[in-house]
Amino acid sequence: MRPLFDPFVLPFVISMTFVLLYCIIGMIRIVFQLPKEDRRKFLRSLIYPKSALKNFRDLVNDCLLHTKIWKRKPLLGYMHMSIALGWFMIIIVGHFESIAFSPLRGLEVPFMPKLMSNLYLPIFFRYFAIEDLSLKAQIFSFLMDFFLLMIISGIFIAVVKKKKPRKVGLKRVTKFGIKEDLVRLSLWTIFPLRFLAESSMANIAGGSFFTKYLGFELLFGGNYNETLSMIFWWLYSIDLAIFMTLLPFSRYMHIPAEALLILLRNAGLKTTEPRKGYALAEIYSCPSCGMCIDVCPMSEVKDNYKNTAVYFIRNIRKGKRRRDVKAMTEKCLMCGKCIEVCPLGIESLDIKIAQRNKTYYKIKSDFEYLKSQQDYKTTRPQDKAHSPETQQLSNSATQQLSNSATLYFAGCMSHLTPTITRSMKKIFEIAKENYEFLDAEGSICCGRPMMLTGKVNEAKALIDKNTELIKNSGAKRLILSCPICYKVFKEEYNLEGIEILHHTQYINELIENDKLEIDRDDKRYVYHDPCELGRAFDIYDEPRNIIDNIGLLTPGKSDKDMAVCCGGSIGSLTMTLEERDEITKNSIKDLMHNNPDEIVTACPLCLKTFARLAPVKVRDIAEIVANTIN
Amino acid sequence: MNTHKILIIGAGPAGLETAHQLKSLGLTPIIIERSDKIGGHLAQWDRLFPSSDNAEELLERLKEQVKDVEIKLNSRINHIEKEGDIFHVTLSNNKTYDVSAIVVCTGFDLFKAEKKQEYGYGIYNNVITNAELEKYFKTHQDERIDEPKRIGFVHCVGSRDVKVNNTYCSKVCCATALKQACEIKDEFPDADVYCFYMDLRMFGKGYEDLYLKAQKDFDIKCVRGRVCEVSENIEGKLVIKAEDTLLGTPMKMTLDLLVLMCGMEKAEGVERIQNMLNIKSNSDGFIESRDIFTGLNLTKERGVFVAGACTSPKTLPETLAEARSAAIEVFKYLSIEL
Amino acid sequence: MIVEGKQKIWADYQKDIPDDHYFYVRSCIRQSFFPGSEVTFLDITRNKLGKDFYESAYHTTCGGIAYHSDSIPQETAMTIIARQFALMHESGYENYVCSCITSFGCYTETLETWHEFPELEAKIRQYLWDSCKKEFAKPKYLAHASDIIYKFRHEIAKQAKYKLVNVKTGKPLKVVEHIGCHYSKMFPSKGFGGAEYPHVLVGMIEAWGGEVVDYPERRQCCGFGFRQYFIQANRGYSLSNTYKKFESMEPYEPDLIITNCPGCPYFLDRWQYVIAEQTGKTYGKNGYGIPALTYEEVAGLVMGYNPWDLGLQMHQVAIEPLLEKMGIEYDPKAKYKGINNKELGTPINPINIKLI
Amino acid sequence: MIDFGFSISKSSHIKMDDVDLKLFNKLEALNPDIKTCMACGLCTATCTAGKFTDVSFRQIILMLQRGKEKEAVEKVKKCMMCGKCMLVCSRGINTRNILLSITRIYNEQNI
Repeated sequence: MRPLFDPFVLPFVISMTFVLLYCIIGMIRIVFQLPKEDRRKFLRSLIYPKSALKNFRDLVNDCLLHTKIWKRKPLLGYMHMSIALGWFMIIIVGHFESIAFSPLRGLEVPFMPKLMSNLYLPIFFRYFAIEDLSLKAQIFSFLMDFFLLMIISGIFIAVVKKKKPRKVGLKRVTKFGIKEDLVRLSLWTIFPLRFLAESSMANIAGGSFFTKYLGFELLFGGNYNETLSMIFWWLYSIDLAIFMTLLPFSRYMHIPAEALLILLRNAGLKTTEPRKGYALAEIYSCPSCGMCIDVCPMSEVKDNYKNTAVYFIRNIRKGKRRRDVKAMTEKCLMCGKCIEVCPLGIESLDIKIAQRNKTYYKIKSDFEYLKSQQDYKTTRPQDKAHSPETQQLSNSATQQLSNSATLYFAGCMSHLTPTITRSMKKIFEIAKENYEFLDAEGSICCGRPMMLTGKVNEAKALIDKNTELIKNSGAKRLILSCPICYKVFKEEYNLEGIEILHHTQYINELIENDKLEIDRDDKRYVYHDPCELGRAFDIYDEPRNIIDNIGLLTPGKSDKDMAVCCGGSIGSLTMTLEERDEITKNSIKDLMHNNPDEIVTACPLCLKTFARLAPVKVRDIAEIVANTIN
Repeated sequence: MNTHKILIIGAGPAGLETAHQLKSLGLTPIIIERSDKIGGHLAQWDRLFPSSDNAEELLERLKEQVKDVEIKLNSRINHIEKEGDIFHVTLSNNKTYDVSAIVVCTGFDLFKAEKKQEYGYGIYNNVITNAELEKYFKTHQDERIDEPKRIGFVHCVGSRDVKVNNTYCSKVCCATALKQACEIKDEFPDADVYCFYMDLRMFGKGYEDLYLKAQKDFDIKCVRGRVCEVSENIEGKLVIKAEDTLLGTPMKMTLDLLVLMCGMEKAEGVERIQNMLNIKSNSDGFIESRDIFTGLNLTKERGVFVAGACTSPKTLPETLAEARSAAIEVFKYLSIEL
Repeated sequence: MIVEGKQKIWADYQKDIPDDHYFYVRSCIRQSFFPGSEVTFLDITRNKLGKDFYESAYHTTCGGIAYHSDSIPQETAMTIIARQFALMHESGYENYVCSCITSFGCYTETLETWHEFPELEAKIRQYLWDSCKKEFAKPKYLAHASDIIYKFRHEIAKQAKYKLVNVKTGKPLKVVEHIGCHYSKMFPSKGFGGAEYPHVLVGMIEAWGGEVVDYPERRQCCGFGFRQYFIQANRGYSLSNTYKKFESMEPYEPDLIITNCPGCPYFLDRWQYVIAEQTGKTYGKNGYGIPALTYEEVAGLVMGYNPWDLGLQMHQVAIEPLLEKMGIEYDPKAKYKGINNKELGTPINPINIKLI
Repeated sequence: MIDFGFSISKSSHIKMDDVDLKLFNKLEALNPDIKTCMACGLCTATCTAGKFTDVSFRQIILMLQRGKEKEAVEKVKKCMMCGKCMLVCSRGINTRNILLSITRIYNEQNI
């Protein structure tokens, strides 16, 4: 039996101790930064069996198997899985192996507490072991070699990805600095070095097909050179030390952070502060994989790809100046596509909103003038003064309102697209709906645009006023034409007892209930999913079903959750018209992939944005329905 | 055909282009010009709107085209007598010509800025005209233009103003003002440049782009409202008053330089020629065309034609196009009617 | 400033003005505001220049104040004017000269209106006959009294004892000229120098040795404006106008303001007191104001009239600093003595503006 | 001081020489498109809040350039941020962000 210690393990042991301490402290810090209520929720979720089971499943799926990446890009999925699962298995199997074959483990090591030797023995087991030809040992050897090979194959793909991203289905990858390059190099070399170290003395320590037959026999020609072997063991340990030491400061921090994030997410937590608690777990979990770069509509404009989620998160992590981070926050269209593709499901929009909420506006909004508003019809006080009839008129309107069960709220933007409101009126009439057009003469803004600027409290005044007016009407259903309104009505309004529908849902319901007689046409339509209907609420099937009933639905290049933002989004505060135009053109190109006759959408803002630049007619879904019914 | 001589009065762009076209139609044009220079106002100008083309180059091109044409400088008409279809023209040097047709290309005069007394041209040192600014761009010599920090341009000086008896729009001043505003901003990038306009009449190809460029790239500030009066303060700076009509509030500011966008007026002395040729003026004082649709180059008098800004304010491209059409009209007249 | 430019305009706006034989009419308010001015005018023209200026005891107001305050219709104002013309005609005069700028404006306006609408003139002729049994003839020539002084400014300079020069420094006094709005703003061709750069007072200042101050708000009205002053609630407008002018002329440090209108010297003088008492600000040196004099008073001063005979004690702003600058001797004790040494009473000293 | 029953009223003239454009220049540097406004008034006409109040984007930016900051800010406060003005602007000005910038740059206490 060889002594169970050699100085070369020291670099690894020291760095491993450091990284473990760092992660534990970091985790405690994040948990303590959580709001009290959230923290309690989190701790409860850890012991509650149902959520604990979910935690386990998600940890395996997301941290080891990387099933999400598999689904999108199998090759990349394999790459991630092979490295993560392979490494994990090597550690686990290594532990079992070291337990099984070193009965005196930990006891014979001088100056080294037992815990420490537990740390390195599984890692450097082959150095301390002596070949054992028992079946049990052979199985272990085989498994260890198998997982080593698996990891090395994954690293091979990683190298290819780095050199030729398009081979693995990526147009653009994240750009890194020297430090990240060094960490990556150290990671890439860990397992080849382990392979060399283990192979170099496979005649003494034993091994399987990979290390012994391929490595020792072929690579080293069956000769054992003690000095050379020691050099490899040292390099292996130093390389591990470099990786472990730099890990907390590199993107590989996502490996430990992701586990924490999964637990926090499963506890039902959300971002409340842009740089603390949950957001911090998300920020550390970002592996800088760059999946979000290609899908981000902003990437269409040169240089704007630097505003994509990955760079945004990285800048927060680097502690970049608040002003720069804020600028990135304000540029984003908030289309949510980055979240759809994020393998870690990082809700970067929530971080951006939280960041926007931090903006200090010296001038506060003042909506006092809405307080006395009895309905949507009254105009300015000075106009009112001139016509006493207005008051009477509005009173009767309120009474009329309370009799109807359905309200139609077109929203601000829809007033710029009268085809939508006109079509909806026609549909209501043909469906014999007892409805009231609430904001026929102009709306009070729904509050979402205000919320997007970070003025949450001020948006509240608008939300409250609309809530009051809608509730006073006594209606049971509220039909909206604008997805921007829809999102805020669904998420922020408290309209208990009132069903909120977007007109796509409502029209679909009418069709399903045979309330509308549709004359089919032979046009080929492509449907553009508005961000705030599709990705936000998964309303994908209703509009498609409607179009199926009218004409031929052709897909765009990217559909549904991968739909490209029209570019008009009010989510972006600072984007210029020129930049928006590039995004719009790209989105149109995507929609025109199968040469449709018309583009159909379900958002007044998308409609107006596309109409400027589209080569074919752009219409709202309500309009094509209204034109085919009589 | 080439036995026919045609007298062209005025060696500005209209006269030169008419002569060139007549020559290429095989006729014999003779240009008479009262001054000692060819080119009219074009010769005084540095660059042309909307795209800042070089005025001198254009003039050289026009001159090149008429190098075979007889041009009499420093000549005035003393007497014209019509006998049948022939005009006997006596010049100031007593030389006589018998010509078959006359094309009047007498152009315009710039409005005399001192007539608009409240602007103080000729009284306050730093009030200059568009023509003077153009001269400065050519020569860079004008002691009044000395690192100005704040510059104003007044549009419609002598145009659309019943108080100076000119109720018409001079058409070119808006674009000229913005062109000059950009140029002077280019020269003095730290200066604030204000344009006081009533309406920005940017009607031609590229004019609106010029407007946008002036706003966006040159930071020219357009104020809707006419300057009503100018005075001088103790430092010798100009104090102007105007109303910001978009805000409905009067405003006052000091300027280091005020440029008056003088409009077009009928040229001095043209009335004498009109009397000799028996052709009338229109309500704006310019020469009256037979009609503005199909008889733009014709007058009520047989054999007398007009081209360019002598009939109304015109841009250079319009003037040149009209000169070409005048040549056709003359040719048609000589070959068909005579 | 390019003087040649102004000279060119002045040359464009000259008018031929008869040498002699005028029918003189007074101003309503000047006689009480600045009672020395009209007397001095008649004394200079009659006795110093030897001209014939006739005055009828029967002449009245021109009706201008009532007309501009919307109290009487235009026909009434015109009939009053027609009566004045009838008096002139009856006295055998053809040249009409008035002391007041408002009157000058009304006369000019009336004559121009009659020129454009002869039927109105006929109507007024009838009104005059119906009311007074008088017949009028339009004056051959209409002048404002300042035109006369302007015309004879060089003769006055020849007879002058003093100049508009600071005797201590030898430098010309800086003089602000203020023209009454109705002098030439309505009919530029009716005034010397036109509307923008009137020459009538500038000519006097230059002839008598002073230096003209051309300041940004030169064209601005003094603020009288009839309605603005007559109604107390509106006086703020009037005051603000004057204030604006003083703020604008302040940097030039003028020694004197010379005016040719009844209201202007009054408001430019009295409002200095109000401004001082409201804001504490004075515009002359050492807590004094800037004297605002009529052109007759200035003519009288340069010709050596006794300042108190000219009525300069009737001004709110102390005149003494100016007299000292010009080197004019005066008896301080006689300031508030009237004819035959009658005591006029001494005004109370204001708080913020010096009187003595 | 004596009360005469009337006093000097403030001139209605905007004195451009006294107008401090420091804040506006800051705003303009952040939003250069503000320069291209041609006062067509579409923003005012379409304004959602304009139905109830006197909000006018066109006037707001003009007022800021003429030193009428207080009046401008009063209008800004009533804006609902709906973005319709941005959608209609014929010069493509990012009106919404300009309004936001105003609320960041200008301060009710300092104007």
